[in-house]
Amino acid sequence: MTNLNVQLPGLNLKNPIMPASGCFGFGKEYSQLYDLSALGAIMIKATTVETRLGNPTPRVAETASGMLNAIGLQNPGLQKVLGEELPRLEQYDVPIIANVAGTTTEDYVEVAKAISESPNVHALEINISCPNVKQGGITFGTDPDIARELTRAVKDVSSVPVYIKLSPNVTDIVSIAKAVEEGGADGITMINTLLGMRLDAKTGRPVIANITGGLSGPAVKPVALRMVYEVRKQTDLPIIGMGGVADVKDVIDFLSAGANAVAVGTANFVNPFVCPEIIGQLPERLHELGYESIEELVGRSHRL
Amino acid sequence: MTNLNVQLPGLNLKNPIMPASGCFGFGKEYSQLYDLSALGAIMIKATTVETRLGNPTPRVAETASGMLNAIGLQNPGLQKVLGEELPRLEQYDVPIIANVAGTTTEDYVEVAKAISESPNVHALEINISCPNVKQGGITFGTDPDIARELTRAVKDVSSVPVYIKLSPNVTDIVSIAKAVEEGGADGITMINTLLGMRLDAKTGRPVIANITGGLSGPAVKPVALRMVYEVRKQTDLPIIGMGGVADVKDVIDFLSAGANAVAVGTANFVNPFVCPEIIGQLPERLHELGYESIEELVGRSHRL
Amino acid sequence: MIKQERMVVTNQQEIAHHIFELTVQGELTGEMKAPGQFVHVRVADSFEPLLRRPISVASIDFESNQFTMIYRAEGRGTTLLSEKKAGDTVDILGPLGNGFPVEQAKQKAYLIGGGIGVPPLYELAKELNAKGIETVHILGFESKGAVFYEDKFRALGDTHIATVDGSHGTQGFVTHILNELPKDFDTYYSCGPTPMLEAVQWAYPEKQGFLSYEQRMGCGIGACFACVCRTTKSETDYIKVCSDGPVFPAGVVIS
Amino acid sequence: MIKQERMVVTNQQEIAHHIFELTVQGELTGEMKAPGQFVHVRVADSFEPLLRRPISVASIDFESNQFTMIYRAEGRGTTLLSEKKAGDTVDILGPLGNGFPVEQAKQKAYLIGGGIGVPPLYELAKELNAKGIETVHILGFESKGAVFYEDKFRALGDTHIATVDGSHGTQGFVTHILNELPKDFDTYYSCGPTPMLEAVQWAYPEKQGFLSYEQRMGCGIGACFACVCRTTKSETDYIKVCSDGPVFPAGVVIS
Ligand SMILES: Cc1cc2nc3c(=O)[nH]c(=O)nc-3n(C[C@H](O)[C@H](O)[C@H](O)COP(=O)(O)OP(=O)(O)OC[C@H]3O[C@@H](n4cnc5c(N)ncnc54)[C@H](O)[C@@H]3O)c2cc1C
Ligand SMILES: Cc1cc2nc3c(=O)[nH]c(=O)nc-3n(C[C@H](O)[C@H](O)[C@H](O)COP(=O)(O)OP(=O)(O)OC[C@H]3O[C@@H](n4cnc5c(N)ncnc54)[C@H](O)[C@@H]3O)c2cc1C
Ligand SMILES: Cc1cc2nc3c(=O)[nH]c(=O)nc-3n(C[C@H](O)[C@H](O)[C@H](O)COP(=O)(O)O)c2cc1C
Ligand SMILES: Cc1cc2nc3c(=O)[nH]c(=O)nc-3n(C[C@H](O)[C@H](O)[C@H](O)COP(=O)(O)O)c2cc1C
Ligand code: FES
Ligand code: FES
Repeated sequence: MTNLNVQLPGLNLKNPIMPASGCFGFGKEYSQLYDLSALGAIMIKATTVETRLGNPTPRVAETASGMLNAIGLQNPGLQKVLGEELPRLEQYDVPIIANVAGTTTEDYVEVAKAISESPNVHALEINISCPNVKQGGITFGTDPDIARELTRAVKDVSSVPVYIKLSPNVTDIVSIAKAVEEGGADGITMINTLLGMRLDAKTGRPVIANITGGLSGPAVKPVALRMVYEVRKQTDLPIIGMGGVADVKDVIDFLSAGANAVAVGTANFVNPFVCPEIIGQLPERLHELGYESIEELVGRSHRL
Repeated sequence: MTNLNVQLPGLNLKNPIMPASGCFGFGKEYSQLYDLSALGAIMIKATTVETRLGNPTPRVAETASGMLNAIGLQNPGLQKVLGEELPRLEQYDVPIIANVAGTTTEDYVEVAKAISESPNVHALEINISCPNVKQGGITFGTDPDIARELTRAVKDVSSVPVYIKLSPNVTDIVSIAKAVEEGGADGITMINTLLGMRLDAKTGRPVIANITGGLSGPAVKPVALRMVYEVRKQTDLPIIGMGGVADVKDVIDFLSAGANAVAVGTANFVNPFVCPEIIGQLPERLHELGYESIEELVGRSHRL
Repeated sequence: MIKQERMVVTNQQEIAHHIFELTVQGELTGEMKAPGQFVHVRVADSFEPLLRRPISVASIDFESNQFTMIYRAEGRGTTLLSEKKAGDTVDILGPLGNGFPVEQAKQKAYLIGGGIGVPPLYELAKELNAKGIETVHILGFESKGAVFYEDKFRALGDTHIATVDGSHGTQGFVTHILNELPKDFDTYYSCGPTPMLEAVQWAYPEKQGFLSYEQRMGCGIGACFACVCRTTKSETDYIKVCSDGPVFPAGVVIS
Repeated sequence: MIKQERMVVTNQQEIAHHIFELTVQGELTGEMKAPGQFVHVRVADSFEPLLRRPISVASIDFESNQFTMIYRAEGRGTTLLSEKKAGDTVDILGPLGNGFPVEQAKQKAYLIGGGIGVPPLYELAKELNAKGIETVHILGFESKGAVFYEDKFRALGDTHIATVDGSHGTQGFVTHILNELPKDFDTYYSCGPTPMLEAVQWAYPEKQGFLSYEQRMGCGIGACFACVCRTTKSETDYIKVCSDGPVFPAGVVIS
């Protein structure tokens, strides 16, 4: 019997597959399509203290094997997430990873403290890597010292384990990973989007109203995989890997490179059933490769 | 009459299109396919002091809308390039941009000095961004201070204008651009490849013998375009833009974002005639867009 | 219920310049609730192009489990879609969104469409007529070559055509025709480019109207927040075109 | 001369398990110089998959301007290629590289192939026979289901088949057969997986031999340095499989 179970700080996952933050809302829409209890976990949309309307539209643009987005952390705000979205998710047997965003350290602390007390929130994912907001977001994720301090501050108040979401838009992602480890992070999630741009062919105007956007989808997978591999070489922190995952083979790649679990973002838009489909295919795929559990497979690329 | 002419330091280009370094060898192979005099310029393969055999194979791997390479600067060495490759290119009416690489500042200086004296070398492209060599290469390109000093050293000895080739694997490409400007660079070429990785689906082993490789091709275009746009906002240095260019629309995009000329790399492997084809299509395309010269179009995205 | 189905192409033809009529068959058809709903079409099995394309349902045949889309092959995705032939399959997600409220019309309705906003009005016209509502169709196109379904609309009611270059019907925009027409209708329905929707709202401030909006989409089902618009309700209120719309009552959406 | 041509598919069929025979027509055919040359095939008009696929020429018909490739549909690119039908076109770059030197054989040649290394040996066998050289064919496959062209090779000369699982011919590798055969030939030609090429060189150190190598390729024409191998000549010497090869005399390439 193939064992898909994965144990991570705060998270007892039936399987290693979860939708990535921002690509699954608060689960409501996808719950019309399939039973969310099938998922390993759910990473909900970034939550900020106040309601945010996000950026002007257009907010998405297609690129070769990828897409750009500049949603700008639109979300109903902490109170609505606590009062409506999280309670609605309680009906499913699935741990929630709450994605926390903000402009100042105080914002992060406020959201982290409150949201970590929700019964079904089993871990936090601290979004220090959103490229689409003018303040906060990515600046926290590109300087090791700031990242370390923010991690400390959030750890101090959180009642559940804290995962830090790393930005790929850095010279040395390992130094950021090390810094958040020093700050007390329980795990890392990576990668957020690569900063990119598309122009309208006729006018030369940026297609995305925010001018630049975050690149995601299959195009970024080689970069994401390389970063997971590098970070795994230098730390034992659990890693939830993501970036361009679209099928079961991609999942195997991330696990091989050292991720302990895998999130699926953009691919949900292409195939809304992609997560349960991958979960269904994992046992056979593991078996074909000669493994009996996810944990056996994790990091195999480092053991060759 | 549409004017494709572009004037850049050291370079009087018939048109803004040139093959990117490493994707065109020293021109010999492509000269069997078409007359190299049609090109705006040619960026030849990186040259180092000594003969280099480069990395073990496999050296390339395909990714979604892109490819990884880890050639590792294989080249016949300075003496052969001076004695054989450059003289052979003299028969064509096309300026050569010599790509210079090395492990130490002294290496760069030695190659730059000697190669800049070749009659058909009209500019140097200093490769401080090769991700595929263990020493030198990218380290020069990720630290502004080191980049500034290397630029100075090369400028001191070069008898032709010096363009610095920037790495995209940095937190803040503008700071590197500014640094090389301070160092006296005459121009910038960007971007080199993004560091990435592919794993074999069966074994989990990295497909590229060097483990990681440089990502190029259409997949990286959004990142390249964003970086050109950002750098153009902050400097007046001429920019030769590249990264995923595969057709005339891509060329228009890079010019719009602020590049003064455009290099085509990976697309040569897909369509060896891509450069002359684009050059042939440029006049009509400019006309459709309502421009009469390349120079009019350059940077239009910043003027909207 | 929203389904994802590999539907079978039963017919595809170019019915005007770069305008294709594509009919597909499958169970998803049975889920359709109202004219004006749309589907999200995966144009290739590859991840390039990556995103689905939103296309409106232009007519439904519940009996044969088929529905028809009409679209302009312009960019990369729609061009690929136009290469599908009868017998091929297409991955379709739908039906999505809320359509035009047919029950809101009382006696006479104006259906005002522009370009590729015209298609959903055809199923709407059919359904309104089936309920005994008189429909008048005011349709705008670029030029004569881009006009489609004129006869089909005529068969259902009074039909006026405008072309930008005057090569067919009235020269100019649909608003030029609206100015000439009586205001003896109770409800209007409109679909087309946003400036046209604006103009139509301006033309009939006192009438009940329903407008179908467009936005760039990611998921198409309400999860990604790509397709939002603010509303006139409050500073912080917004709608998602994909799941709250694409059809909204006049006066709601700030475009 | 190397040409890039949109060639017309005249025939495609699956001739063994996942093994396809693809025949195309066009002027590029006329440029072919020797068996063992290859072409670089663009499997889709999209940039996904991006790179061309190197495929050997398996037989040439100069009269009708057609040539045939035989390939295993395994990865993404070759699977897409296998979906092409007669009448479709394929973008082909070639002919590339240098083939087998037919003129080097004197009286009798051994042609030793493994798996998808077998195809180029067929054109080679034809040309050798046309010059009056006796050819013996030793061909290895995974299993019976993967065997192709056995009869065609038999028609040209003595033919021995090995399968790894023993489901057809001798069980094991081609080397098992080589051990049983007399060494009464002057020249051998071989194409297949690198370990097989190594084994063949070991088996006949005293014979003149020519081996066709494989490497991952970028450009396919010698410009990108993706496909290099070191040689026995010196520490700093190397060859490019695409433009210096893919065929090299035995003893030259360090694999
Ligand atoms: C609810 C809705 C219903 C629609 N119904 C129809 C219809 O019935 N017939 C029809 O021809 N068109 C319709 N459209 C517009 C259609 O979706 C676009 O023309 C199409 O997506 C363009 O794709 P492409 O491959 O041609 O262009 P590309 O330039 O390759 O598209 C690139 C990206 O931009 C998006 N995009 C480009 N233009 C639009 C647009 N106008 N609206 C939304 N996204 C866009 C694409 O979906 C894709 O993600 C509808 C749009 C919406 C939102
Ligand atoms: C000179 C030469 C001649 C060849 N002749 C034949 C032939 O006649 N019949 C045949 O079936 N195969 C032949 N091959 C092997 C063939 O090129 C690969 O099987 C094919 O490229 C795999 O592509 P894919 O889309 O199936 O695999 P994918 O896994 O999608 O390929 C990914 C990338 O790896 C490359 N690649 C994968 N396997 C190989 C390989 N073995 N050699 C080189 N590149 C590879 C692909 O070209 C592509 O760039 C030849 C290879 C070379 C170098
Ligand atoms: C539309 C969209 C919205 C996103 N919103 C968030 C977000 O709110 N918080 C966050 O941490 N990441 C967000 N992301 C990033 C994804 O969670 C993920 O890190 C990234 O897209 C890479 O994975 P993918 O290639 O599978 O999409 C968003 C991505 C997309 C495409
Ligand atoms: C096979 C290969 C070899 C390359 N070699 C070099 C090199 O020697 N020097 C260099 O500066 N850049 C080199 N590059 C980078 C390209 O010049 C270019 O910057 C990059 O590939 C992005 O452009 P593209 O997407 O059009 O290929 C190489 C790229 C490829 C694909
Ligand atoms: S397209 Fe995703 S919310 Fe509307
Ligand atoms: S494949 Fe480019 S040199 Fe051989």
